[in-house]
Amino acid sequence: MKMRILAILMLVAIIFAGCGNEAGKNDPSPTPSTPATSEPTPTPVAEAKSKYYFEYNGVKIYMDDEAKPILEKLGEPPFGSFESPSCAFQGVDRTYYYNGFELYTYTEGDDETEYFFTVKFMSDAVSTPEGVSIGDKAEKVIEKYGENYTETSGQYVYTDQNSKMSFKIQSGEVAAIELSLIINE
Amino acid sequence: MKKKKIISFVIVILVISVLTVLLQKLLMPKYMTQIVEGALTKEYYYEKNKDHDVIFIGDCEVYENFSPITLWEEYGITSYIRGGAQQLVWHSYYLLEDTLKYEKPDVVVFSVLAMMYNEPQREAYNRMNIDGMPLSLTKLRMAKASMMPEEDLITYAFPLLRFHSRWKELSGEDFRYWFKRDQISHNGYLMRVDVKPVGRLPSPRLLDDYMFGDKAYEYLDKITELCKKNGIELVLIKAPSLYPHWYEEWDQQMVDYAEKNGLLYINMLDDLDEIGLDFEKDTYDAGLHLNLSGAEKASKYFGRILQSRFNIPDKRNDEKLKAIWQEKADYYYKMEQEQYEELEKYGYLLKFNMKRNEENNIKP
Amino acid sequence: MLFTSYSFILFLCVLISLYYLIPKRLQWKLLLLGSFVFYFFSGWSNLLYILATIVSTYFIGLKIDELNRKQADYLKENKEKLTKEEKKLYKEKIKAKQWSWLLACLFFNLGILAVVKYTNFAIANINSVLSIFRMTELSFVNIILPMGISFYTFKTMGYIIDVYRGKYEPERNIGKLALFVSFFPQLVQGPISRYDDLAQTLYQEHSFEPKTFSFGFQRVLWGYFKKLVIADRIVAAVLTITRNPEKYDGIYVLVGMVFYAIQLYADFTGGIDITIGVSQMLGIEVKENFIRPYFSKSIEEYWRRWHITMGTWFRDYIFYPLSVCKPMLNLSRFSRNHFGDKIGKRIPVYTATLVVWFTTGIWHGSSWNFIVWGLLNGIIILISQELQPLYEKFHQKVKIGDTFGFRLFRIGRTFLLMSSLRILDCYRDVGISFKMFFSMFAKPDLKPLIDGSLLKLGLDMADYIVLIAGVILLVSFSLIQRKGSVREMLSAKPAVLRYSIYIVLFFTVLVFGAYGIGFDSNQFIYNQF
Amino acid sequence: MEELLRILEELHPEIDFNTHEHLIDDKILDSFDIVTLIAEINDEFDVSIPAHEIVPENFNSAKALYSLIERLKDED
Repeated sequence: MKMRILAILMLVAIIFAGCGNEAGKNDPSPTPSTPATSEPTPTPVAEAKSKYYFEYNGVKIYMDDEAKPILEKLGEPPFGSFESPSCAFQGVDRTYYYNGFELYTYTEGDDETEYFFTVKFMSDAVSTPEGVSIGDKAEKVIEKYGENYTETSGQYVYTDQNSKMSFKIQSGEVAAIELSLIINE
Repeated sequence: MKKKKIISFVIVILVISVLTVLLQKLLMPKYMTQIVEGALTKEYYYEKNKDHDVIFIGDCEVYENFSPITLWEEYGITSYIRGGAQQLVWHSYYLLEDTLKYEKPDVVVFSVLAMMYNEPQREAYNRMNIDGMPLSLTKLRMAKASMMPEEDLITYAFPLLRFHSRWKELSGEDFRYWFKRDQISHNGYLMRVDVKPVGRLPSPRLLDDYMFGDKAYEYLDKITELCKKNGIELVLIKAPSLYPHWYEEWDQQMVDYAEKNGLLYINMLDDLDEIGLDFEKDTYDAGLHLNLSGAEKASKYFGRILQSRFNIPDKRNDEKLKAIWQEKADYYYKMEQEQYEELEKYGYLLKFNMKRNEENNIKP
Repeated sequence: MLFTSYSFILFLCVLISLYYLIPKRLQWKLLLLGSFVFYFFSGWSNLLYILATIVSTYFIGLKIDELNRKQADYLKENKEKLTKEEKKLYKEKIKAKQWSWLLACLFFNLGILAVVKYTNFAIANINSVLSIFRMTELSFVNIILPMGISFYTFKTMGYIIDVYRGKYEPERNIGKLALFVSFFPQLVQGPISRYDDLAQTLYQEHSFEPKTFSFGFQRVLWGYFKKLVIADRIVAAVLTITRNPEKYDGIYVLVGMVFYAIQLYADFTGGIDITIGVSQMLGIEVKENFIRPYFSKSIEEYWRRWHITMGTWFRDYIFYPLSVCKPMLNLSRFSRNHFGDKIGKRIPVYTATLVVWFTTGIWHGSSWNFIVWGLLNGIIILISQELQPLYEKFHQKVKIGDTFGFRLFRIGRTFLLMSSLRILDCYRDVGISFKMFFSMFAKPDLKPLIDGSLLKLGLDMADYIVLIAGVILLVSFSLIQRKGSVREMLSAKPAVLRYSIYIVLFFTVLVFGAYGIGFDSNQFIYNQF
Repeated sequence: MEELLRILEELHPEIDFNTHEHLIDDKILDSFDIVTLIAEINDEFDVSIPAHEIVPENFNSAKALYSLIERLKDED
């Protein structure tokens, strides 16, 4: 009987898979009860940090970093802070006032962990790691950050990973600088 | 035999329905402490005398900043605030639509801050704004316009499906308010007498786009439309709260919109001196919301405009209304006094600071 | 459309009402329409896959049958003329033709399954080979696995093989065949019904039978209880443990194992309860897929009682054909002559067993975890087979009778063994699975069981109480069930008691079910209320 | 027939195959036994039993099995 081929055929799908080492990094579905729905998920790319960050007194701040350890390193904000609950109180946004910049955080989760979502530059006392500060010429922004920006509402916006660097340009000069988290709506 | 079967079937359905209603009432959040904003929508339907000159719609910038009692006492204007926590433009529209089933005001006041949101923000706010409404097509349409991606329409028809897992968190409050509610507002106004002066406010952040979104405009148009159709004057208002920041660009859009549609738009931030607001004393959370003294000042200012612009007659001589509003005023002053007493005794208001109560071991 | 979605409930209400209102001869057509609607809602492109399978299977089935007729006619016509040899030759010629048609059908449908299910797995494996030679790696393709494809493909393959074997005639109505393949209660997770079991009851006209209907409804309710109250609740802890192996090793692995066993049982058998119950509400009888599997006393018995339709499918269409095919018999003879009787006898069984378990493994999921899991199952079954005589001798000497205690011991042993194997289902890869398994013995620290750590896995005290009550209910239900149908027993009880039980069960599912926001999106935003 | 009985008894010495009529239903013969059996039959009788003949009716008793063998022989 040719049933043998039949059985071999059953294996076609398997042999097809070839042999390799333990590289099957597919996430096995936790419910093999419905094996037909367990989809292989490709290996996730390790998420790199954005090239845009803020540095003050040697402390680096990336967007979506947990705020607590960094705030501890920076020390008490010299000009205090502001807390804004939304209409009803869930989710508190906080603003910390430092010399020349403001740090914005949001909270998430049951333990209300704080994360950074914006650094706002307030004066030319601080500059971006690339060396741009308020009052610089617009050309300097392009010189330091390149041509790869989008222009909206009079702002040059550079994006990378989860962060964006925005420069508001007024009469050829940088009027405002903000590093912020990109929020998907 | 067959008859018996049908009877028992009917009984089973009846028992299930009754139990469902009881369970649903028990398991739904009561919003009687801490987040009392959640009870606002429902409270309107308990109001016996649903006949107002003015209806406010909007978020915390209406229900914390205007006091209908002041409007009555100063100008004889009857009003109700149909506000809700983070009430978005579509919430406002449908709430107004539902309100018009009960009454026809002369003036509708819409707080424009919510124009900044073009998307539903949080499920919790949807529940607070919508759940209090009796089941109707309006309610379902409202839910449909407001839902976050993870929500199901059916849970607005049968909230038990949403709140069933609250069996874990049932507290005395849930049993106490199983079938009744306390009155927590004064015609929609939430009273706070505590003070927290304004300090330094965060400087306004840059926005990608200063234009209000399409959906926000769509529903603002619908509100305008609805008012026109019913012969109601619509007033757009920016209440005198200092934060969130009200951008120039936003203000201009509202000026333009009002002009185009022949509406009155008042940015009260422009008239802070005339209103007489003192942000050292008139806010309870450093500029986000006004406290009682702030709200009364804002109401006096705004009432004057209402009276002069729209000729709303002074009804203080109407005996029937007088009695109704006297009762309301009594409750208002009683609550004011209680809050001051509480403030003196504990240093803060118990109802709004559950966490501090726990720390201090106080049971309100 | 998942069983636990509101749209499914709505769909069901509409379908069932229509089903009993329309003329009976249209009933099966409504079911077909309903099945396609059901399938459509899980993505319209899915429909193309299932249609391809239905159409190819349908026409090839007819083709094979046509050849049969041709053969019969030819032999009848030339009955006198042909010699025995010639007849045999002709038969073989026809058989060969049928064989190629069968092959084409299997190739086509298995091909679809292979491409959608295993392409990315193959790419991952090829890439790991490529990376050894430092070559550019292939990128993954984005294929969405059509819902239930493993199940309906196996259903159709069983059908076409049976037609080829002449077990029954092919279905001549393509609509009817389509209904057999796509019958919606079975689409998501089986059971893998056979055509000769299901077809007739599917196409028959069914009038409303209150008793069958209410039995079906009860079973559906019971299924939802298992799925929503138990499985979907305990899954939080299972995921916490298995997604964070660095944090939760040692005794946590055991906890995870047992929890996963509960989750899997409640989820899978609950789903099948819904499938069978819904079918019953429609008057359709679907074969059982489980017989209280956790009461099994050996692995071999376990696999006869767990996911039965899958086990018998592999047995009938792979194990037997493979182990009795000519080359295998020749191999057996050859090895018997060369290596002696003992080894020779075992070769066909061993080969077929390992092949079956390898296939079973990869059928469950396209990853090495499942392959290793399958092979381990096969190996353990073979080992226990070999040890059988030893056991028997041991028992004769020690004289442990078939006591209750000993039965309990065997049941516990089988449960733990199967649960340990399932570790492979849970962890990211094979290496971690083994590491976690051995960490149970390396770190026998029992403290987490009592110091409150269990409350930090995503379940609070209230959840545990519900779970414990639920599991007690499941176990007692199974114990009673050994004496016969629980629903039959209940129907003999007074109506008031009966209805109260249903109402309580209904509200238990409604209130204690782990569904809706807070469970599916991990947004416990109402915690503060 | 004797030969078949001998093969069967080798598999399960404790069973009386002359009288037993429910070998499959009573789970006396499992799938491993069946495969071994078919290999032996193939050796002794030179008959190969195809997979689709593996149904309980053919394997429930020695008698049934024997008639299956006879039938297959005839067909050849």
